[in-house]
Amino acid sequence: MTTVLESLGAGLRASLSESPAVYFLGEDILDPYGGAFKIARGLSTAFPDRVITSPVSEAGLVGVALGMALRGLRPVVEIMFGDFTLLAADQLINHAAKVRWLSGGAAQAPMVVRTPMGGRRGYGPTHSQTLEKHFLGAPGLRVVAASALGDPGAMLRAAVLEDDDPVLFVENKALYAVAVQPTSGLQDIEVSVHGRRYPTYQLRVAGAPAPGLTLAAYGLCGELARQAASRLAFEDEIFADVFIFTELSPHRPEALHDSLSHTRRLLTIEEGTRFLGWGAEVVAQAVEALGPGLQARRVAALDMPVPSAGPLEAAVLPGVEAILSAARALAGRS
Amino acid sequence: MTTVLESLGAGLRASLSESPAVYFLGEDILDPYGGAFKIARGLSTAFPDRVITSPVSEAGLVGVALGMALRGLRPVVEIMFGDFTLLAADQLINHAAKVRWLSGGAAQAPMVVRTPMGGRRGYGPTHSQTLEKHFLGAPGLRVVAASALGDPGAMLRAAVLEDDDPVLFVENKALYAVAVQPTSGLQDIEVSVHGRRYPTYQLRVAGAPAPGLTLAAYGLCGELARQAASRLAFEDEIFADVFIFTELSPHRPEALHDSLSHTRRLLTIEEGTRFLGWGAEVVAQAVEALGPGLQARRVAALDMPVPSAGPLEAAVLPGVEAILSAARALAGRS
Amino acid sequence: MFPARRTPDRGARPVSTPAPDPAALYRQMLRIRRFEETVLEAFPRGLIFGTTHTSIGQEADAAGVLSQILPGDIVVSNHRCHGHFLAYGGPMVALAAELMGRETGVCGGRGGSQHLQWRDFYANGILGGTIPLAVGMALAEKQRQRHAVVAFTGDGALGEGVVYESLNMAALWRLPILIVLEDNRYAQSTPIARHLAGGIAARFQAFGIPAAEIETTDAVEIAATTRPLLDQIRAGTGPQALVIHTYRFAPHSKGDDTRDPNEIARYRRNDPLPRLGARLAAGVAETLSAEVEAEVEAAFRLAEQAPMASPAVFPQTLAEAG
Amino acid sequence: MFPARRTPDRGARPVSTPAPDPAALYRQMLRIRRFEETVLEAFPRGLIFGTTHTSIGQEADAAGVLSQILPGDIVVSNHRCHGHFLAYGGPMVALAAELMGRETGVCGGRGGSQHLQWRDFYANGILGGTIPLAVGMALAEKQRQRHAVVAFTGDGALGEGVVYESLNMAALWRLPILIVLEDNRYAQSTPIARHLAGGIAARFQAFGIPAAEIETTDAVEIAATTRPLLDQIRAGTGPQALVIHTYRFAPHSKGDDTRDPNEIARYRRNDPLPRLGARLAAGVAETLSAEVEAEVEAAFRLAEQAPMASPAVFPQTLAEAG
Ligand SMILES: Cc1ncc(C[n+]2csc(CCOP(=O)(O)OP(=O)(O)O)c2C)c(N)n1
Ligand SMILES: Cc1ncc(C[n+]2csc(CCOP(=O)(O)OP(=O)(O)O)c2C)c(N)n1
Ligand SMILES: [Mg+2]
Ligand SMILES: [Mg+2]
Repeated sequence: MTTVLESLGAGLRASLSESPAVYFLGEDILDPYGGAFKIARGLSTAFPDRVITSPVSEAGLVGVALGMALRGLRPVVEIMFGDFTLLAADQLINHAAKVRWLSGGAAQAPMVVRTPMGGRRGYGPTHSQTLEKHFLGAPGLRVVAASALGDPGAMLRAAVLEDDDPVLFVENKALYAVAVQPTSGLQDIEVSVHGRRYPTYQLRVAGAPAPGLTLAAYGLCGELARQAASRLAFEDEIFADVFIFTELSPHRPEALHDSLSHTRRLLTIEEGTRFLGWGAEVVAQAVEALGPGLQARRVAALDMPVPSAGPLEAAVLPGVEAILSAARALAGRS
Repeated sequence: MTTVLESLGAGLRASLSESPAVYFLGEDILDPYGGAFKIARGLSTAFPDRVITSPVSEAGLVGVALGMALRGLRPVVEIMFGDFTLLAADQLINHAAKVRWLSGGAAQAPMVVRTPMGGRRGYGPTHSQTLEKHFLGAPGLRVVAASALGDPGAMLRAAVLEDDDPVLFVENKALYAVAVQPTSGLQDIEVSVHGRRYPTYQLRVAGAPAPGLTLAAYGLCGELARQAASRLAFEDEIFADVFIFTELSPHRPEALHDSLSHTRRLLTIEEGTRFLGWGAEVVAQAVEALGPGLQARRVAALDMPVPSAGPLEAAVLPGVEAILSAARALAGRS
Repeated sequence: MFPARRTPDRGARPVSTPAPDPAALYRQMLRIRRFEETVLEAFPRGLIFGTTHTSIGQEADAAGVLSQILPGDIVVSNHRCHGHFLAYGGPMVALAAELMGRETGVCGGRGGSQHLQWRDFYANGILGGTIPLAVGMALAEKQRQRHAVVAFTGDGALGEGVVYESLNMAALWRLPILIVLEDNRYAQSTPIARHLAGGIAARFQAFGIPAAEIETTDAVEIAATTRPLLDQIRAGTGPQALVIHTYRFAPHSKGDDTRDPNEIARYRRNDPLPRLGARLAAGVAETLSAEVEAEVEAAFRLAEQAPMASPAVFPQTLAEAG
Repeated sequence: MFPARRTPDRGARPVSTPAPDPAALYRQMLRIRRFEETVLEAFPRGLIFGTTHTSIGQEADAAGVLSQILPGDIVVSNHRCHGHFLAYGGPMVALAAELMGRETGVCGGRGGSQHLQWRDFYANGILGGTIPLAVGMALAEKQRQRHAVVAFTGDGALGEGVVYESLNMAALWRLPILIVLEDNRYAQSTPIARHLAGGIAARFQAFGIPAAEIETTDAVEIAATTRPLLDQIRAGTGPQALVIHTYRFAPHSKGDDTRDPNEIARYRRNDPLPRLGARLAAGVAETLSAEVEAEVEAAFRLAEQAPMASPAVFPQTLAEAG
């Protein structure tokens, strides 16, 4: 069994070993500590010159990575908690994202900013947020999210080695311990893979009737959506197409829209709060593309910060039950 | 004639003179300079102790305002260009927005961060953006936008004196020179006002048939939407309800949804880029509330930074023609 | 349960601070030490949510500095805030309850270990991000000529740019704030030589802020050093910095210690508790120890008996949400 | 059209810088002066989009410092970037075209006055935000032991926290970067006493960065001061700062000058052009002036003749957008 964490670590290691242009920078990433979430373990020992531990300076560090990228390197920055990406918002949006367009393609900024988002660990309001929504839709910045399906490490490697634009690479903390699952040979589930570098996974219960509902999710919520879809199939005989996205911005909706043209019922699921979360764009694009007849709901966190106490956190963040009841309502079963 | 700029200046002056708790802080706001856009003109002369010019430190200044607010003052901060709000994203979202909830209401942060967003002046990619979308949907932070309709100065005054939560108060630069227009006595237009502190204005061509289309916009795009609606009425006999919002987050959709329950056609218009712009949330909430049958489109800036050169900028930012053609398409007339 | 003079009294006017009292300082440090040791023990029992950062080894900073504040003074703290909170006068049982996610916690279980708001005490887990807030509070206080602000931060937080924005404004506007820089020689796992160039005191002085620098775990010395700084601040001469070179004995949070055990052992010789305890009159340390044991035991017992925080009612995020 | 030695040559190895040449420095300053005067004249004619910030009065900084760079060195600039761009070797006609929104502009009219990217020259309008980028470039160059980075910034930009984050990293990692702090005593309308506490050189020194400080408009002196700093940087001793106290004669952007006219007049006595011109051999200034007039006239004429930037084709924002 490989966990998402291990897979990401392996992807980072592969990037560093395949290209001398790759550098890894972040706070507390040197061995033996190996980073707050330990993805960096072993890297500074293997690549002592290209793994650079930094002061506690998120904005500066992202700017430094941009400078490196402009000089032909391919830096990867770890922001210890996703909550701190807000400190680097100016560097990402006002600087990194504009380089290619401004220079007419003469300059580019191949850099990856990796960061763990999400709660369910009791870390409280400034260490548990799902803030990528605040970065989606900034022209010139790509935002992607690791998924347990497929190969998250390979996706990280591709972001680092192949993507010539700045990428915010979001990892959900609670996903770290989840086992990576291949897209083939899954019991009772058929997976179609759309796209290559940042795939979208489409899941169906094998042999089930045509789906009446389409779920769209990413990150940890992709796992929750899968679990909900199984229960919907076996408990309610509601059959759903589940789409797990890895590319959040830009959004590649073709396969999703195909599914929706049949089901006409869309449920989006995300761990951040609902208002202008990822789901809003997914819903809006679906309505624009599909015209009248679409029904949609969004499952998301309650509209407040993420509390520390377990029972409070569980009430604020979306879980399988919330998905089930929204799905049942959307399918007309409640 | 009173311009939006003058009205806002008057509102700020009224706030300062009505309450000794109000302070105004920003870069270059002292007389005779009076701020980059001159809203502050005269204020430092009238209130020398409560108008404080600051170093070029947007993050620090917003944090300072938060500290003042926590001690019972009602600070107003001017961020010279809205593009620089990204520097204060951490202070706004990780600090100011969480105070009330965290303390269970024991503490609160009545502070207003005013800032001009928007282009059409040739200032180029870091001085022309419409970035409020990146702040919408942060729990505990209110985002509002000045409109030429009604009384923007009174709204600013209410935000400063009456709102006990942090407010990001967005002013569109190109709106500054527009004349403020009262909601009554407008030629050929009937206005309904929904809400009080941050009203939503609903406009109809007087005596027109029932509308077949609903437009939703804010800021300068509210003006463009009005112009487009007039032309649609007179040139195409397409009649529209125009909603001009001043509160962006949270969103108060009741009156809009009333209109949509009749027209079932929604066009949103904003100066920022489309992806997870304000319109995405407006569309998503409408679909959720109204169920199947809704058609929607979004008019927004092209997905790129805002260029400096006039012809480029005009092509990137949405104008009346873009609204007209989207409206016609939505009404089935193209 | 905790010294009455530390209970903030918003109405009171500044009066002069009592001279440092070794027994009171010892007691305060012991409260912090025993509270945090109990926190670390409670973790494996699954009683505590999230994570924690203890100040074991650094107790003299909180105890010494905050023995010098006056009623109504404001304290701003960071992720490593338990000691500051207790020395400020925050109720121990509410802090234990907060870590255990109880309804009776300082913030009803919402904040957890790093996010405390209670009376005039504020802590937040974003490094450096609290300093502008502290400066803003000082600006507010200056207008009314009232209270002083004491803001704690660490060597690692000196990496954050907003700290310098804040120092500049504090100095420009001559604000009543004392910044206490607890240099424990590490930012998480990173030794200072790898994260900080130049000097710590120079970072303040470059902004025209005088910086007193001491290397000690003696709470009496810290209190005595703090006193004239706060006196000057109250007299309106502007901000001051106090740089205390110290060391933490426990891991950064829990179990994540990669420092050389010999180094830790070396610094443990300067443990603030035995150092000060030895200077107290015979029997005093023992009496205080018994008192503190009882207090800590009761705090955790009462906290554990309190009901879990309930999601039935959440506080508002906006005063007028809809 | 511009000195060949300033044309970057990415492949070349560092060689030693030629000694400061007064005539070349005069010519460079005159190019900047006349270019920017022409920009200010062109505004009322509606030829120029957006706004502009001229460096009239400060030309010696750009000319003096950048006379010392070598092929392949990197220059990072701020909102007041025309002079830096021209002294770096940027084509004048492309700069004029950029301001006029022409297809042939440095960035095809997309950037305007404050946003230039050309070869190894980068300017951006977010104050301070360019400094980490410059440090990152220096980190990249250090890996390959190649070029030096010269980053210009102003007294006002010292308000931005990210500058200090960057200084810390530059010093910790001993990076090959020269930070040129042009202190023109104002940030927009705000005199330095109102926006900066403490000292400028101390801000660098606090991070262990040596800071040379000069108060001059003499381009030869600036070049001579820069030379050893860049030599050391190239030798791998780490970052250096050069603080130049100067003054701008023209408004912050255009028409927005609230400074005391007497103060401006006083500083005008140190106008870098006549100062250096008087030291040239007889007739040299006149010859150079004629050359520069012709160059500036041609630049604006050619720029104006170029087609307007066209929205028909925009460059990509992402290499693979869909
Ligand atoms: C903005 C931000 N970046 C990173 C962190 C993660 N973090 C928590 S504590 C810490 C080290 C802090 O070092 P220091 O300021 O010296 O305080 P100490 O932990 O030594 O008491 C880090 C990096 C954080 N909480 N906030
Ligand atoms: C982040 C940011 N804040 C504010 C501004 C607005 N602004 C442009 S120039 C300027 C003053 C800059 O002063 P200084 O750094 O001394 O440079 P100078 O203009 O004197 O050359 C200000 C405040 C900006 N461009 N970027
Ligand atoms: Mg430390
Ligand atoms: Mg200046």
